[in-house]
Amino acid sequence: MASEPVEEYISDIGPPHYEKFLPPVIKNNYGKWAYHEVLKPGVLVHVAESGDKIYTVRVGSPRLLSIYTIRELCDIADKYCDGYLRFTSRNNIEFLLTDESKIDPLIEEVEKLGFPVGGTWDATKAKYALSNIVHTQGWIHCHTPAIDASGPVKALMDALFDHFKNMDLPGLCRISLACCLNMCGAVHASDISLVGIHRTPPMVDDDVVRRTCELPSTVAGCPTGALRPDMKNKTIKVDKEKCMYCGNCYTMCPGMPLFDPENGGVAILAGGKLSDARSPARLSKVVVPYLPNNPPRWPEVVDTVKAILEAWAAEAKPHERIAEWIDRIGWEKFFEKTGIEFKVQLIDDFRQPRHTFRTTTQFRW
Amino acid sequence: MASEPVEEYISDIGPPHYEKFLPPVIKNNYGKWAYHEVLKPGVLVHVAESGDKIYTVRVGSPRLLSIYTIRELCDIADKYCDGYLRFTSRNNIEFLLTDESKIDPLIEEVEKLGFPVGGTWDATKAKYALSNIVHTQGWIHCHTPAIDASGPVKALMDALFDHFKNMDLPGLCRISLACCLNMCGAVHASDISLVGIHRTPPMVDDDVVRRTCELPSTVAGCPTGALRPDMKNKTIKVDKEKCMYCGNCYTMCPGMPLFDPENGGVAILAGGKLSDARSPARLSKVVVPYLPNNPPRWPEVVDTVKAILEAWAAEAKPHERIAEWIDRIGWEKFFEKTGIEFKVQLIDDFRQPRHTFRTTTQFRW
Amino acid sequence: MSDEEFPLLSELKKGPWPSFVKEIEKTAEKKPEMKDLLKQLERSYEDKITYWKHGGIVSVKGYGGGVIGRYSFLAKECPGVAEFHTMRVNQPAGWFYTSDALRTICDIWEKYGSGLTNMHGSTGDIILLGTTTQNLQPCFNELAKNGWDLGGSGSALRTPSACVGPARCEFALIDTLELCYDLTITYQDELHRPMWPYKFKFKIAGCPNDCVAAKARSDFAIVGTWKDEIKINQEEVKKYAEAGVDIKTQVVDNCPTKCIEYDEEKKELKIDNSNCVRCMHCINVLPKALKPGDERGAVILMGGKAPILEGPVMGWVVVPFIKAEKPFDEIKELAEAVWDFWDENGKFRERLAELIERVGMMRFLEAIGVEPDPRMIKEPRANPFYFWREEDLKERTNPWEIWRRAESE
Amino acid sequence: MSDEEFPLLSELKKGPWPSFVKEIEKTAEKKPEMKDLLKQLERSYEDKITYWKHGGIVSVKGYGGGVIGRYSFLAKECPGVAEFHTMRVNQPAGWFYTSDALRTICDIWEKYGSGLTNMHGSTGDIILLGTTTQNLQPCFNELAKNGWDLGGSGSALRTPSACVGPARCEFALIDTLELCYDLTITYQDELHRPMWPYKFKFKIAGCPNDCVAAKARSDFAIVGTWKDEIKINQEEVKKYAEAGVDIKTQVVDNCPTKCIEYDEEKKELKIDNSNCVRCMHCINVLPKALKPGDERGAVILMGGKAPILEGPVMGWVVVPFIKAEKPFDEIKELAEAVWDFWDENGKFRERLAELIERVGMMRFLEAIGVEPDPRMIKEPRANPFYFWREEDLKERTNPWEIWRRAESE
Repeated sequence: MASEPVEEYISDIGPPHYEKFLPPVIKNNYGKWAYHEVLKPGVLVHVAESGDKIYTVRVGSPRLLSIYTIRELCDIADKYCDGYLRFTSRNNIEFLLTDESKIDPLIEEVEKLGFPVGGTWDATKAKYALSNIVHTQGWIHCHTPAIDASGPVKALMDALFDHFKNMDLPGLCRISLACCLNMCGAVHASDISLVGIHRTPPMVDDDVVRRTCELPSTVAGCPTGALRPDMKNKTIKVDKEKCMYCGNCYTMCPGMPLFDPENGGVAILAGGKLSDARSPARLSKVVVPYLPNNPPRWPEVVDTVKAILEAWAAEAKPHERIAEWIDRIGWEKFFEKTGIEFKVQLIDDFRQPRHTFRTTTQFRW
Repeated sequence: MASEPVEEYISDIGPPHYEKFLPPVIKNNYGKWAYHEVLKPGVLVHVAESGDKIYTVRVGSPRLLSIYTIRELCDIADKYCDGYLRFTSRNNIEFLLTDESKIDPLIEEVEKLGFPVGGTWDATKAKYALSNIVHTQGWIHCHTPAIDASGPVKALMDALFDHFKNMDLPGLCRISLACCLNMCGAVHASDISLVGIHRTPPMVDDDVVRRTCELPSTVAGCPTGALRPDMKNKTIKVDKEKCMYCGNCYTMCPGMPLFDPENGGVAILAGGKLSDARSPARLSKVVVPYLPNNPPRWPEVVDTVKAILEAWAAEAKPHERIAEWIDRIGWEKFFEKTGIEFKVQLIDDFRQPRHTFRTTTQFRW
Repeated sequence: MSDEEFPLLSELKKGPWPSFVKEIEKTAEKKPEMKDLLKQLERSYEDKITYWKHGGIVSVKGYGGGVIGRYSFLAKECPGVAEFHTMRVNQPAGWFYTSDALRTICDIWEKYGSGLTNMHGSTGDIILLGTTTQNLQPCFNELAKNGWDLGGSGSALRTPSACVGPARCEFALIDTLELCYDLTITYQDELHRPMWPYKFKFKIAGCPNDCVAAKARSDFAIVGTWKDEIKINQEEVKKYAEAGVDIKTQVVDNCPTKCIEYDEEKKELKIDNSNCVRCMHCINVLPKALKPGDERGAVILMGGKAPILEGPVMGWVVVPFIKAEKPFDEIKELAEAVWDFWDENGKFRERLAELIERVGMMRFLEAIGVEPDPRMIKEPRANPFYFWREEDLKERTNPWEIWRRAESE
Repeated sequence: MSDEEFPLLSELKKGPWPSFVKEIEKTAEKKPEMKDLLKQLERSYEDKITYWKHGGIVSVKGYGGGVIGRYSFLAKECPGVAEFHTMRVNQPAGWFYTSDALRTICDIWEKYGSGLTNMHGSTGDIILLGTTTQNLQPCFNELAKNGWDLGGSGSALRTPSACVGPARCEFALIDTLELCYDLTITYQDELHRPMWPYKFKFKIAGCPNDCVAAKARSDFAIVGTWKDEIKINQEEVKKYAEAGVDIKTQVVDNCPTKCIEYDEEKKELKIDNSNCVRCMHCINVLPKALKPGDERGAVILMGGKAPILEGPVMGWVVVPFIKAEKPFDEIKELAEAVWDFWDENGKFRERLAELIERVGMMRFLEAIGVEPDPRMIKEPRANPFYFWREEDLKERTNPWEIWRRAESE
């Protein structure tokens, strides 16, 4: 299509076919991989039925990349990988090699660039590194964030850096961050999730509402029925008692932001998982209802995540993820061992929350 | 109080103090029992720290008892038990003896009366008898029943009689019946529950509604919003699409019965338990949405309960109740092994049913 | 009674289980009007519908409940059951009787009623099944004279009931019978005079085995438990092992938290009590060898109920541990705090569980003065949709002011 | 850029993890207007609030999405980011690239945009972060000329994404990349022209390990699975054992259904496949020894979504097994049936899960032509509150007629 005359408007061509970007060893062994092994932290080898091998060097990234850095990464790919590289679902960069002897020089060069190698796990040996934190835009580009995204992630990965580099964890641990409840990318099924939350109702600007909002759909969009149309003044009234600050109204109507710098902050969730390995996939649960939004390095958030992660890492059995550790020790011991205070907000009161209530005398002291 | 002059109106005296009815051996060892053993089906011995013993002979009953039968039972209690007897929470009769030699003559006499001895279990040996079925009033005395109560229970206990007499089951099995969703006594956490259900919306008699019903509270009482007040005609309109036949409206308003002899029937629930032993207590789940109301002996109901019970009894591990058996084999195998067809009605659609939906690729073929 | 007359019912005289039809026949032999009950019941069996009318308020002096009015649609054909009211007589805690006591009740019911009973009703009462409006008051008077009173019905406290407890069970961790009696006596007014949005049930189980189904069928379930360590008698463990009990399979493998270890050689058990959830299984299987600890009390689970209206509920742990010793003040204060909240906030025909769900557990706990505890929940919420109070917050900043200042710079 | 100028952001240049602040600085070195991004961001760090305005519709010719309009409240102070729109560029399936392809994108973005990207956005797209309204169309044109197109945004199909799949994973049970590509190409119109009540996401995972988080974040998750027996290579089992893998502890004890047995002596595994739930754990740990069976396909889980509006949802199994082979007709027919139903019944801003809960799974399954299956549920309902259709029933009898006939007899 690129050969068509410029005058013709090109659209709906879709993405390039992935095959164009596959290294020859992958094309030759597509769907015929026999097994893989972890050679060292950050380095995998996949072996095909044919005996062919492909090596992968996994590299952490801040996701926010300048084209200048991308070009530097491309240079490395050219030098060691015949130009082949990929990205993972958790924003890691993966260099794909066929020549084992090039692995160490590649690592040296990529680390010189400031990018760490790691994030892998060896299920056979039950040694797991922390993977990268997936996250949203935050103050860089979003109009609804309760907190920043890249900043807390940077602070966290600095604090947890060794766990990315070394496979020193008992099981997989996925950390994710969303800067508001819209959760672009959905972080609600992670071992540890950080979510930006508001804590005060929308601040209605009648004039902006009049100019920019569709009243009936905004009112109908409130999950707790906290909004009433004020037809006379063509605006919206908020019943503050019913508002739980989800921010759906602001997404629909620019006239009612919930931002409140001193009251917005971070909720911590834990115990989600997506893999069905061993125990079924499940949603994360709120374990800390609120921590302050404290730039530039969010120390309360970092400390809390570390407390959870280190308590789990110290006690979990091989392969056991945070969810499974909690299954084994019970939620009451989770709070005891992490030192997190159990707050009343953690008890569900949305819709019909009865399935989250304990209906047995089985619990620990 | 019985000595007060007749003229004085006696009220609010409450029940007699239980102590008046305790055998001396119980008074002497109250709260000081050391252990118990099952001597044979239907016969227990409790041994106190003092070494004192009390023997119990457990006897099945239809719950509906004439005073003439009660007097006959009293005669037996007088003859063998110094007049002491009690009833259990599952409507069994228990004769309380201190003289072991009187057990067999007592059993002979009570069985001659037509009452079976059994219903016990020996946890140490993992041998369990079926206990009595608890149930409601049905056509004998109730104004809202979808089905009879005593009739299906009689038919079932006839069919399951040997399991009451012999401790031949792998674990406890509690069967309960409620003749409508009001569930006097609550049968919703039993290993097997039978519940009378309606399947057609209320039949409004405008005249009766006008004479006997409070419109706003009746309308407000509908959980699915299927009722609208017809203020002009002072009656109630039913949106048949929204009605799921719970019968709450009829309980509140005599003008709108749901009875429909050919469409009412029995729902079968399974997998509930109340004891926290091993696995936590839980509610029963609907496994058959409807069986016909088929007097006098409800063969479809009897066959289905037997199919569940016998499939479980054949396969369960020692102590494993139906709920725990299902935990182990999975619901998909429950339906396979019992031969029960999985119907769409079993999938929850009331309120926010998401916690009943499977959110994992973990299942069996 | 000939079987030809009642062909359907006579089918239920067959079979080994005792027949309720024979019981009705027994009353009909002495009380000819009871043949009309058989007649009406046979008709229900034919037509597959109840012939009892909805409602009909009857009562005894000063009471708002305890009697269930019942009238027949078949008054003409079956005049003997045209009026057929039920009296609920408050059973003694634990359903213990002497034959004398039972005979007294039988005699009264022979005089004033149908001679038919339920031993017992679903809630626990002695059910005297079927009498006339005229006979209600004299029957009540004579019951009262002999020391018996009515139980609850309607939107009132329902008759509390309890398992056999310390009277004849080594597992009982609280005095279920005394607590049941005490609550019943203390709350006679709440029992007899409906004053709430809907019914309210207490059930008392001596241990987590819950033989009285407290968790599922009471708004306020009191279940015995303990906090300290299980007591092990290793001699008795050995004896069980020697008697052939497969302790590994029967006990260890069934422990829900795998907190029991068994040394096959020494024939000794070891329990990690910090991980024990007090499920009772090991104690049930080895009653001579294992005993609950000494720090005993109760778990309070609230909200248990049947499906009407918002679906069935298994009671929710609201107080993980409470003292349960005479005079049971802690439990009574808690129950009264719950009633206060229900009184103020409950809607007509709304059970406690439904109220709690409607207003939120947070508000409920605050109102009854209970601190949040992870033992209350199966798991924390998955949604971050919760409320804050003014006092949790700093002063509100207006984003418009921030932005407008920035725009005008 | 001096650290004194941006004292808060400069704190995030410290520490071992690569710094996003340095990446912005890198762009600012070449593109002076990007200093305004640092300025605005520093201001957000000071004031703890976003300075991006709500909304602002921008687009390219013929498209309803793919571009996110963004305007700054600090247009005066930071004119370089007064307009700072995002372009979502549809990534290649599996995020495979050549350096040439990436350089092409970098060159275009250097010319028309800020030089800043996300590799990748939350949904999977290449995010080109920050350009002006004026540059949108030329940038799009040049991307298109080079074979790149935009992804989805708004109430449209969002850009499908997939795990690495058969390209480099021995666990892949379906061709995730081809399926992802095929769906994306087939549904270009749905991707580019918003037409639904709200967004709709496909995610494709090759196996139950779900490295692409399909279950939680897609309305229509396609997850590879198999139906027949796990293939065991006993020689490789022995080798693992000899290499020191503790197969009993690592594998057998972690099996969720305890369907694996290990013979320590023979060093052999035995699997009761009828009780296997295909969780992948044993295969993950012993990839050389264990392989999934050959009867392969996909589980379709529907409704996965974030908390807004009715709480978070983990996708629900709607089709326990479906063929997933080219041309993927079964999957497309199912998706189209879902869209038809959603089109007709969905409310504004109602995700699929919320629609299904509102109308009931029964009606949804009927509409999309899927038979009920116990694999769809964790457990059956506890409430007996379900609907019947006319065709399930016999003719309605009127109870009033029965009673009135009886009364008048």
